[in-house]
Amino acid sequence: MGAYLLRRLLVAVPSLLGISLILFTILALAPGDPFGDMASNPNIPPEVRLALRAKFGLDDPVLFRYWHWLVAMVRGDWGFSFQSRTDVARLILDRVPTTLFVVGSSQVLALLIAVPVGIAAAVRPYSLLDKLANTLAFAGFSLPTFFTGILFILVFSINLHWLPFVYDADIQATGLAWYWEHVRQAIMPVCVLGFFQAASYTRYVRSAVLDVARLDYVTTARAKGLAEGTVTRRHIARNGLIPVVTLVALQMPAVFGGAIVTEQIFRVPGIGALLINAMLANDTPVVMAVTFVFACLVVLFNLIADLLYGWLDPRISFG
Amino acid sequence: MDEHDLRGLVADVKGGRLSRRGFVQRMVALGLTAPLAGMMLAHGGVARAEDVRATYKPTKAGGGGPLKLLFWQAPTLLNPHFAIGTKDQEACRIFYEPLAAWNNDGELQAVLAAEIPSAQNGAVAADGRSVVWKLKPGVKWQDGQPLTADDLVFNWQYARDPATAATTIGSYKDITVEKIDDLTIKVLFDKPTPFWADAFVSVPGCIIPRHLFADYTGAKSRDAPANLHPVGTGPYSFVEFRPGDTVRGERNTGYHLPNRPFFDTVELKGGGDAVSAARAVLQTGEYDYAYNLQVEDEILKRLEEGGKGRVDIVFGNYLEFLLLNATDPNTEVDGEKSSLKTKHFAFSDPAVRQAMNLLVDRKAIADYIYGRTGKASANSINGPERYVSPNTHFAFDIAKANKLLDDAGWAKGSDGVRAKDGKRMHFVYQSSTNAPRQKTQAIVKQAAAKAGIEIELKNIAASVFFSSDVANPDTYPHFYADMEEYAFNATQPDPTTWLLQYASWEAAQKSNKWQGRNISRWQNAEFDDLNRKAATELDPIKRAAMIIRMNDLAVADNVLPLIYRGSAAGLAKGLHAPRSGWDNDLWDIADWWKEA
Amino acid sequence: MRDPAVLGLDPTPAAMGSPLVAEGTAALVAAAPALAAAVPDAAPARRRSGPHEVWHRFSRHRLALVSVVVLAMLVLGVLLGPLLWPIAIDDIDFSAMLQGPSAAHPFGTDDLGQDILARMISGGRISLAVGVSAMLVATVVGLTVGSLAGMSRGALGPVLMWVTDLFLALPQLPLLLLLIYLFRDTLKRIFGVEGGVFVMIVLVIGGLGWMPVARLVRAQFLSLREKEFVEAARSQGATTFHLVLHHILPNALGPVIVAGTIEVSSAIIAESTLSFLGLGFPPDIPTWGRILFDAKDHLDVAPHWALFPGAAIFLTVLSINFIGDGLRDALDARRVV
Amino acid sequence: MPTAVSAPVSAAVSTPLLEVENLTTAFRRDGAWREVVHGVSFTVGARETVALVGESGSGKSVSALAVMRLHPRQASRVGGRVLFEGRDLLALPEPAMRGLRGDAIAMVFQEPMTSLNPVLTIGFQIAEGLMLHRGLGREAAEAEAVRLLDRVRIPAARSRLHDHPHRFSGGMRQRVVIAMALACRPKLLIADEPTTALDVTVQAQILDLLKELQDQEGMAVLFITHDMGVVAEIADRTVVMRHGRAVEAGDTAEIFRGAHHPYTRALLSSVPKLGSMAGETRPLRFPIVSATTGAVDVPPGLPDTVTPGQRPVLEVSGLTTRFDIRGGLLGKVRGCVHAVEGVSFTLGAGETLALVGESGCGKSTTGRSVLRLIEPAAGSVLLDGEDVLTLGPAALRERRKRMQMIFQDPFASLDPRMSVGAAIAEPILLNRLGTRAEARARTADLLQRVGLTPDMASRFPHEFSGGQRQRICIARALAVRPRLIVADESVSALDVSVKAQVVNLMLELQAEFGLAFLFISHDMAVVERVSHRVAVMYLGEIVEMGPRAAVFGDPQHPYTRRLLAAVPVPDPARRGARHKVSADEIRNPIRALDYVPPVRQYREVSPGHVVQAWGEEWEPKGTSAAA
Repeated sequence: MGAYLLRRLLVAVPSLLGISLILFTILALAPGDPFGDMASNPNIPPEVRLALRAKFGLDDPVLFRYWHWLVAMVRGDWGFSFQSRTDVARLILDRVPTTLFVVGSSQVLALLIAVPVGIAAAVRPYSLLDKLANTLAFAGFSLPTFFTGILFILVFSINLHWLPFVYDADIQATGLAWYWEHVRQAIMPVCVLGFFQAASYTRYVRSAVLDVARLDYVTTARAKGLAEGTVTRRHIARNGLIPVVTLVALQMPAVFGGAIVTEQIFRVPGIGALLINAMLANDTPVVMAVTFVFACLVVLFNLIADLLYGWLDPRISFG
Repeated sequence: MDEHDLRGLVADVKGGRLSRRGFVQRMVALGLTAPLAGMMLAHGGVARAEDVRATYKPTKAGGGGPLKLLFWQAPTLLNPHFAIGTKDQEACRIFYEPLAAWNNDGELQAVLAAEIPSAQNGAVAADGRSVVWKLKPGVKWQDGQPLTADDLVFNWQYARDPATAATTIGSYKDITVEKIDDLTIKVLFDKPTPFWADAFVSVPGCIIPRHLFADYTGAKSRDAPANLHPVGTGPYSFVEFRPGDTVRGERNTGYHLPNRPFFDTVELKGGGDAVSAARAVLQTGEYDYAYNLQVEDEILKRLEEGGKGRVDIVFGNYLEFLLLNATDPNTEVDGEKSSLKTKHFAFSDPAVRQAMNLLVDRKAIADYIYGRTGKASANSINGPERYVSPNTHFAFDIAKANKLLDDAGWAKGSDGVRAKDGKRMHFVYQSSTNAPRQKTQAIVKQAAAKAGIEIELKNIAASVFFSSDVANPDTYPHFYADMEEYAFNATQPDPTTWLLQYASWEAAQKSNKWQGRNISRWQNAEFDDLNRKAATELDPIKRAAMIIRMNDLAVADNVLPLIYRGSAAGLAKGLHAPRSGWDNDLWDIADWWKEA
Repeated sequence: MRDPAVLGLDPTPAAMGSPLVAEGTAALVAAAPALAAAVPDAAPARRRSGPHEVWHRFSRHRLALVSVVVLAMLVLGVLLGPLLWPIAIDDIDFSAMLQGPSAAHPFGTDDLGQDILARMISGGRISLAVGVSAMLVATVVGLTVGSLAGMSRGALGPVLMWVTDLFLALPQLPLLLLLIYLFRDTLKRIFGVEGGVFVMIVLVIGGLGWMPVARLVRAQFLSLREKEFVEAARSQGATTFHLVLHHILPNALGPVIVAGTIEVSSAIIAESTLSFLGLGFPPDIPTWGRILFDAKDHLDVAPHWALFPGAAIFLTVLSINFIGDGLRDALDARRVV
Repeated sequence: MPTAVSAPVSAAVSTPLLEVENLTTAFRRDGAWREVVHGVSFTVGARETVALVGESGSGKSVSALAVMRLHPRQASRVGGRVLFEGRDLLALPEPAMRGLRGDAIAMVFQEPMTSLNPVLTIGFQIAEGLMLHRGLGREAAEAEAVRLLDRVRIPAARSRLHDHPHRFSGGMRQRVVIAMALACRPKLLIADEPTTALDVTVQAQILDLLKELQDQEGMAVLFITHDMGVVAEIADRTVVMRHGRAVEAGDTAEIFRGAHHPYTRALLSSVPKLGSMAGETRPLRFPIVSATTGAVDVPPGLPDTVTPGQRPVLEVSGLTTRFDIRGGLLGKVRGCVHAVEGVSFTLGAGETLALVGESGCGKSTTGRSVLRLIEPAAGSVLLDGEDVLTLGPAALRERRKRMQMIFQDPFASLDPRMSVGAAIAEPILLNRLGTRAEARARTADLLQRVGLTPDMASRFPHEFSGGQRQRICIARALAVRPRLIVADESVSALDVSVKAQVVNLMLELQAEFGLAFLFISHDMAVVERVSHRVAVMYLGEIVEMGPRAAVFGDPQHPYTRRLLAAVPVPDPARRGARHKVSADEIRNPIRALDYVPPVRQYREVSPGHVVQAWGEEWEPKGTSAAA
C-alpha cells in the first residue's frame, strides 16, 4: 500500500510537470497584460506600464519565465499577483473555504438527489418513475447553468424576495442568524450547481446499480428471504455505488472548474471566480497557480479515487 | 469662441447674469472640462460655489448602521499609489484622503488641506512655478499618529521612484516637494504650469502614512504589510480585505470632520455583472450603492420601477468616440501597419470623412442605447456660437452622405458597395467587447450600408484591446483597422494630456512601441502649434480659448465624438451620496448619509 | 434477477434485459473508462445485428423516435428557414423594440427591434454546426488516439494514455477561455471573421473533448482485441491493420457513436457558455447561446427573447441525448462480450 | 466416513414435500407475453433427491426459480400450483414467501464466482440468513457460521470468517454458498447446476459434500443439471425436460435402464461414458438417436487415419510460456505465471492428441502458444519441420493457413457484424487463395460439408444455434485447408446432443482430410471418445502422455488417477463405484523470478506411454486415491 502510494505519486510528477509546462506556455503566449486598465487612464504615462511589464518579467523569454516559476513553486512560492500585489497563495487560501462550502454542499445535494432517484429508477427499470427520472436528468443537463441561475434570481430574489442573490463570504452576524444567513445565500448557487450535477450523477447511479441489480448474488440474497429493501440497500446499492463514489471523486476537479459560471452569477468569491477575474485581467501568476491547483486536484482525486476504490472493493489490492 | 467671448461670459457669471452651472455647461459643450471652467471663474474672481458639505444633515457621528456598496468589479488592492483601475481607486478612498478633491461642479474642495491655494491668497505663484499647500491641523492617522508635511514629502518620494512602480508616478515625477513647516509644503514645477492641482489632489493625491511605508519604498514596496492593511486619515478605518471580493471598514472615531461619518460600518462587495448589481440596489434593496452601472438605460429605468432606489447620473469628461484611421491599416511598411508613411485610401478624402460623420445616428444611439446615461455629442464642428442645444451640432443624413460620396467620385458597384480607383469601401470597424458598443456598431453598420459602405464589425475582449502588449496587433493603439470606437475618461480635469491624443508627435507607432497617445494618427500643424503654446499659458481664459480651438480642429476631421457619457450609479432610497463626475464616486464618502 | 435469456432459455436474440445492463456499463465506460475494468462482465447475451435490427430496436424507444422527429424539424428549420423567412438578421427597427411574438415577428424582436426568428434560424445553423463539427473533431482524434493506444503492445499505448490523462487533468473551461484568446485572430486571418471563430471554437471544444472518446475506444480495443473472433481472424493470417479495420473498429463503433451524440450536446452547451462569458461568437453573429446571453438582462419584460433560444438549445440537447439513449439500446454496447 | 445412502424410494409415495402442478411461466418481451414453461408437474418427497435435467432452453432453471418466486414480478407470470408442505407458494403473500426463502427452502446457484457479494465477508453473508430467520444476534450467528463452514470443510473456518469472497477459489466459494443455503436447515434445497462451473475434481468433492450433508440434515434436494453423469450419481428420481415440458419422469435407475421417451433415449445415447471405449483403439463416432422417433443410427467405424512412420505434422519440444506479474515501485517484474513449462509432444497427420487437465493447467496456453497467438518464452514448435517460433510476421501469417484453431465459444469467435459467408470467405481472401467468386463457391461447399446449406451464407451468427455456429467455425477453419487444427474446448459449451453431432463431424473431417487435431478439453469422457493419444497436464507440465487406451486403461500418475476417479459416470448402477476425492486444491503456478523449474524425469511405462516422475507431494495421505 505504501509502495503503491509512492509509485503513484512518482508517476504523478512528470504529469504535473507536463501540465504546468502546457499551461505556462499557453499563458505566456496569451495576448494582453495585467495593466490594460491603465491604458484608459491618460494620467499614467506609457513608460510606467512598460516599467511594470519589465518589473514583473513579462518581457523575458517563456522558458526562462517557466524555469523561474518552477523553481519558486518548488520552494513553495506560488507567485505574486500583478493585480493585487500580494502573494497568490494568500488569494487562493482566501477563496478555498467558500468554494469548499458551496461546491461541497452542491455535491452533497447532487448526491442526495441522485443516489435515491438513481437507485429507485434502476431497481424498477423502464417503470414510470424510471422514465420520469431519466427525462428530468436529461432536462437537467440540457439547460446551461447561466440560464438556470438567472431564472432562479428572477423568481426567488426579484419576484418573491425570498433569497439574496449576492453572496457574502463573511456575514456580520453571530449565532443562529449567521448560520441562517449562510444557508439562505447559499441556497441558489448550491441548487443551480447541485441540480446540474445531480442530473448526470442520476444517470451514472442508475446504470451502475442496474449492472449490479442483475447479478447472481442479488438473486442469492433474495433467495435468503431478505426483504426487497434490505436487498437493495445491502446488496445492490453498496456494490453499485462503488464505481459512483470513484466517479464523484474524479468529477470533483471538473466541478470546481465548472463552478466558474455559477460563482460569477451569484458573486460567490470562490476559486473559480478568482480564476476568471484573473484571466480577464491577465494576471498570469494567479491564473497559472489556480489552473495548476486544478491540475493537482485532478491528479490527487485520481489517486483518491483509486484508493477509495481499493478501500471499498475488497477485491482490489495494492501490490 | 475666442478669448474675448470667454471673458464676457466670466463677467456675466460675476454679475449674476449667468449661473455658475450654466457657465460650466457651456464650457463643457465646447470641449472643456468643468474643473477648467471652475479655474477660469476662480481666476476671474468669481466666488466659490456653496460647499456640498452644507447638505449634510446628521448631527452626530455614527448610528447609521452599515453602508453596503456593491461593485461589479472587485477591488484587488488597497494602496492608492498602486491602484490600477477605478475599482481600486474607489476602494482606497474609503481609507485614504487627498489634500483636495474635485466636486461635481469641477471645483476643488479641501479635504486634508486647510484651504484651497489660489492666486488671490498667494499660494499659487504668479510665474506658475510653485504652489503652497497648508495642511489642516490636528488631523490624525487612524492609528493615532499625526499627519504632517513629512508624510506629503514622503508620498512624493515614494511615488516618483520608478522602482516603486506606482501608477501615480505621472503626477509626481516632474515636481519637487519641499517642506516649509510641519503643516506646510511647497510644490515646485520645473516650468510654468497652468494646471497645478494634480499632485496631492483627487485620485493620484491620496496620502499614505510615512511611518508605515517608509521601510518599504522602491523595490521593497510590494512587501509592505500596509498594502493590504491600509491605515489612512479617511472616515472609515480598515477591518478586512479579501482581494477580488470584499473590503470592510468601520467608523473612524477620530475622523477630522465633525459629526462624520454617519455609518457605523462600510462594506464593499465586488464581483458579478452590472445588471445584477443594479438589481441588488434598485430592485431588492440588498445594497445601498452600486457602482458604474454601464447598463442600457432602458433596463435601469425598468429596475427603478422597483422603488427601492434610484439611478444617479453625473457627467465628467467621459467621451465615447469613433476614430477614422488616417493611415492605411492594410499596407505593411517597415514591419508595421497603419504606418505614418501611408495614407488611408478613403479617409484621406474629406468627403468620405464628412459622409461618415453624417452616417452616425448619434441621436438613435443616445436615445436607444444610452438614454439618460449619455448625451449625443458632436462637440461643435460648425461654429462656436451654437452651444445652446447639442442637437444642432450634428446631423444624421444618409441622403446627404450619399450625395457627398457621389460627388467625390465614389460610385456604387454592382454589389451596392461604392468604389473608386478599384478600391471598395469596405471598412473594418473595431471596438472592445461591450454590449452598448456592439449595438452602436450595428447601428453605424446599417446606416453605412445604405450609403454603399460595407462595414465589417470586429470586437476584441477589453483585456486585450486595452492592454499594453506590444506584440498584440489587437490593442487599440495598434489600430490595425479602418475605424475604431472606444471611450476615454479624462480622470485628470486638465485637458493638456487629453489633447495630446491629437498631437502629431504623439502618433502611436512601432518606434514608440505604440505607446503614443495619438491613435488616429491625425496630423495638423495648427493644432500642434496651439498645443505647445497652451502648455505654458498661465491665463486660464486665454488657454481655454486655445483648447476650444484645438478641440474644434480635431473633431472636425478624423475624430467623431459620439456620446458624452455620464457615470450612473445605483443609490438606495434616501441615501445622500454626493458624487462627482470629476473624481471617484467615493470622493466624499465622509458626507454620505441616509434618511431613516 | 436472472434474465431468462442469460439462462439460455431462448435461443433467439435480443436478451430481454441485456440492453439495460449494457447501457449501464457503457455510460460508465464513457464516463470513467478506468472503472470499466472493475465492473463485472455480464453473461454473453444473444443479439441481432444489421441495420434493420438496429432500426427495429431503436424504433421501440419511443422517446428516441420522437427525438429524431424533433431534431429533424430543427435541422430542417435552420436549413430551409432562410427560404421561408427571408428577413435580415440585423435589420434594426427602433419602433419595434422588445416586442412579443406577432405576425410580423413570430418570435418577437430584441432590444434593437431585430427579428428574433431570423436570428434564431441563422444562429441555429451555427450552433448545430458547432455541435456536429466539434463532435467530429473529438471523435476523430479520440478514435485515432484510442485505437493506437488500444492496439499497441509496446510503449506507445502507455504514452498515449499518459497524454490523454494529462489532457484530462488540464482544467477545461479555463483552458477553453485561454485558447480562445490566443488563437482567435490567427484563425480569423485564415478563415475570415465567422469562419475563424467557428473553426477555433470547434477545434477548442472538440480538442478538449476527445479524451473520453479515446479512453472509451481504448477500453473497447483492449477487450475486443482479446476476443476470440479477433484471435480467430489473426490465426487465419490477418494483419493488424485488417483486424482493426474489419473486426475491431466496426464492433467498437457502437459506444463511440453514443459517446458522439453526447459530445454534440455538450458542445452546444459549451458554445453557449462561452457566449455567456463573452468569448464565443462576436455579438453581430447570433448563435443560440449568444441570443440567450443577450436576452438575459431583459428576462423580466421580454421573456420571449430568452424563451426561444433557450427552448431550442434545450430541445436539441434533449433530443440528441434521447437519440443517444435509443442508439445505446439499439446498438447494445455489450454486443461483444 | 459413511457412504451416501439414498433415501428409500417409497418416501416419494407418502405426502410429498413439494408438489409442482401444471407450472407455467411466461415472460414479457417486446410487450408480448411468451410462455416458456408449459405446464410442468413433478414432486419432491422428503429427504429425496430429484434431478431436473434438460438441455439449454428446456426451462429447468426457470421452473426452479418459479418455485422460489424469484422471477422479476413485472416481467414474468407464473401459473399453476406449487405446494410446499401443502401450502400453495404461488398464492402466498410476499412477506410469508420471504419467510420461507432461505429458511425452509434454500437455493444454490450455478456460478460460485458471482453468487457471493464481493464486498461483504463470507461470515456476514452466512450469518445474514440466520439473523433474519432465526433472530440470532450478530455474534451467535457468526459462531453458527463458523460451525457451518466447518461442516462444508472450509479449512481454518474461524480465521476465514471475515475474509471476502475473492480470497476463495471457485470450489471453496461453492462450499460457502452451500453453507449459506444450509444455514437455516432448510427442508428443501434447490441446487441449480451447482457444479457445472467447477472442475471435475472439485465437482466430485462438492457432490460428495452435498450427499453427505443431505444425509445428515435429512433435507430434500431438487437438483437441476444438464449432466447425465451427475444425475446418475446423485438423483433418486429424474424429471427430463424439453422445450418447457416435462417429457419423462421416474426412478433414475429405470430411466437410465430403459427410457420411454425418444428424447430421453437420444439424450442418454449421446452422453459420453467414461470407460465405454475399453477395447477400442480408434476414435468412435457417437450413435445418434432421433429425439422424435427414437430411431438409432449407429455410425460405422472410422478408417484408421494415422499413418505410422511419417514425419509428424507438429513437433513441440521444451515449449515454455510465462506471463510476467508486475508490481512494486516501478512496475518491475515480480514473478511469473509459469503457464506452460517445458512441454514436448508430437502430433502426426490424421492423429488426435488430447490435452486434458483442469482449469489453469496450461492446456489452452499450450494450444495458443503453438499457433503463436501467445509468444512462448522458449522451446520450438516445428510445423512440418519448420520452426514456427522463429518466423517473421509475414511468414508467420503465411504459415498460419496450415494450422487453424476452433475456439470454445462459437458465438464469441464469430464477428457479430459479419455474415457467416463473409466469415468463412475471409481466410480465403486474406491468404489470397482465390478470387471472390472462388471464395464464394468454396464457402458454399464448406457450408454443405459441415451440414449446413449454402443459402445460409448471407445470415449473421446470431441467427444460428450454438451447434450450427460451431459448424460454421469449423468450416471457417477448413477454408484454408489446414494440416493442423487446434480445437480448444471446442465442444465443451455445447449441449450433449449437439456435442455428439459436432464431435462426429470433426471425426468425419479428420478421416476425409487427414487432419491433425490438437484436442484441448477438460471433459475426459469426450477425450476418450475422440483421441488417439492423450496428454495430461498439471501446473503447466505434461505429467502423463500416451495412447488413449493406455492412459485411460492404466493411469500411472496420481493426478491422472485422481482426474479419472472424479468423472461422474452416467450409470446409476455404478453409483458409488467412484472413490472419494481428497479436498486438495490445485496449487497456483506463480513463481518467483529466480525460480528454476526442476528437471523432470519421464519414464516409459509401455510403448509411447510416458509418465513424469512425481515427488512426495503426491504420496497418499489418509484415504487412498488409487483407482
